[in-house]
Amino acid sequence: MSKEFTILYYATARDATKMSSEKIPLPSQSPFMSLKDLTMLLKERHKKLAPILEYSLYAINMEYVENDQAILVKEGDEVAVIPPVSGG
Amino acid sequence: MSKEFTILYYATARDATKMSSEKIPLPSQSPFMSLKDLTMLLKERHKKLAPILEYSLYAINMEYVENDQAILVKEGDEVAVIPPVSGG
Amino acid sequence: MSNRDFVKLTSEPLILQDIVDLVKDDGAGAISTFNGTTRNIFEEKSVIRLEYEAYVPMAEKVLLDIISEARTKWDLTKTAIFHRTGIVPVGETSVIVAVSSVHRKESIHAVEFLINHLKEKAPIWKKEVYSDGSVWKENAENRRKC
Amino acid sequence: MSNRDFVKLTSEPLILQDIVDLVKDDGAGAISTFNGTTRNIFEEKSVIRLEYEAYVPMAEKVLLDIISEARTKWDLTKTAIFHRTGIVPVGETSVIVAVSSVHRKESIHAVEFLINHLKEKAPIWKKEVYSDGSVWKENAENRRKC
Repeated sequence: MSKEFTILYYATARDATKMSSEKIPLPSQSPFMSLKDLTMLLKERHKKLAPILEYSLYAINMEYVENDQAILVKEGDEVAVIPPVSGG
Repeated sequence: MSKEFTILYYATARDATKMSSEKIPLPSQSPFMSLKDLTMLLKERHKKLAPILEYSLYAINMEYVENDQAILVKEGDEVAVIPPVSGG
Repeated sequence: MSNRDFVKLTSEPLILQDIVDLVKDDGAGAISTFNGTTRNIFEEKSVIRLEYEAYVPMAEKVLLDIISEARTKWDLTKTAIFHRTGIVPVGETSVIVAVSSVHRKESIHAVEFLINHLKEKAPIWKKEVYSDGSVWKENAENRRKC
Repeated sequence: MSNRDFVKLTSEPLILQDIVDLVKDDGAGAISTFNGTTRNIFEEKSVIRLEYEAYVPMAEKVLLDIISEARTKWDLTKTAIFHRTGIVPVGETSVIVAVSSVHRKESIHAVEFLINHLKEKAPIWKKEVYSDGSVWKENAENRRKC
């Protein structure tokens, strides 16, 4: 069985993907994925998500991560696409 | 009957005079009294009030007045001795 | 009193929700409040209760004047300032300020302005009653004699 | 959650007094609150209701982080942040922030800090439903993608 991580979609991202979460397998040759590769992969899977990702943030395991951080998605991670927030 | 004004005492001023208000006649020769003369008169009437007046304000008809204002107490006025306030 | 500014000195207990309901407005997204409560300890002395005395009509006038001044600074929908008089037991509320506005910044800043100016200017006096006596307090913000 | 900081995302109506009671403390003389309510008009369109969606566990974590940051700035007694999820009818409260402190300045400033940072950072989204459609909103304070 391949190694997976979970991705969560909220608000406009959920509307665009028509799902609130999915499990995505990591490439078999590497158990880690950069945020750049993640963005490419998500754009391929969900065409309508592409413009939303331009102005969204990622959170990994409930921590915001910056695109330029040398952080890698690994097996079991919970990754969330966080569109611009509007709480309050 | 002589012309009078009312004076109100609150907090420490009420404790010092042992009264919450009194009517004071204006001098028969003049229907107006300066704040300076008022202070002198009050100190004579109530010995314990003297130190309190040093750090109190006057209000005439519910408006704060400054000691250096050219304002005169006249018949029918409601004058209040306002010790340092402590609301809230 | 206008139907948008509510000011009252009262010997009745203050109920926060009642005062918030006064400033509630469908067009105002923000309501900010300040609630002042008797503390049980002051300078390591045990406070049994507070007693508030006020020059009631002047206090209400001063509070309305302060509200008018706040309205020159911020766009406020409705305001309310209620202050208790007489005996206030420990843990009960002595003052509530509530302000509604379209945006949050205005109501938050106006609440701070109103409680600061109340403490500086409103002719209201607090006597703290301890187990071993009582003393009239003086606010740090107090206006000095000129 | 500690017994001095209370954070909750909930689909239940928010009752101000209940949340104030959580932060009440005999040693704290000041309680400040902010109450956010659905407005009936937004940019001249009639809002029928709001719908809030949240990444609940992360939102609660972010709010506790914000409270920790506020506690490095001010001496606060107790804090509470409650935010509603799901459908919120016009005129009902979507968020309440309540803070108690010994002196008033701390609780007033902390309330402003907490609601500002909630709006900037908490993963919560608001959809405004109009008579002619709906739209996801975006806070002006929003963090930009880096």
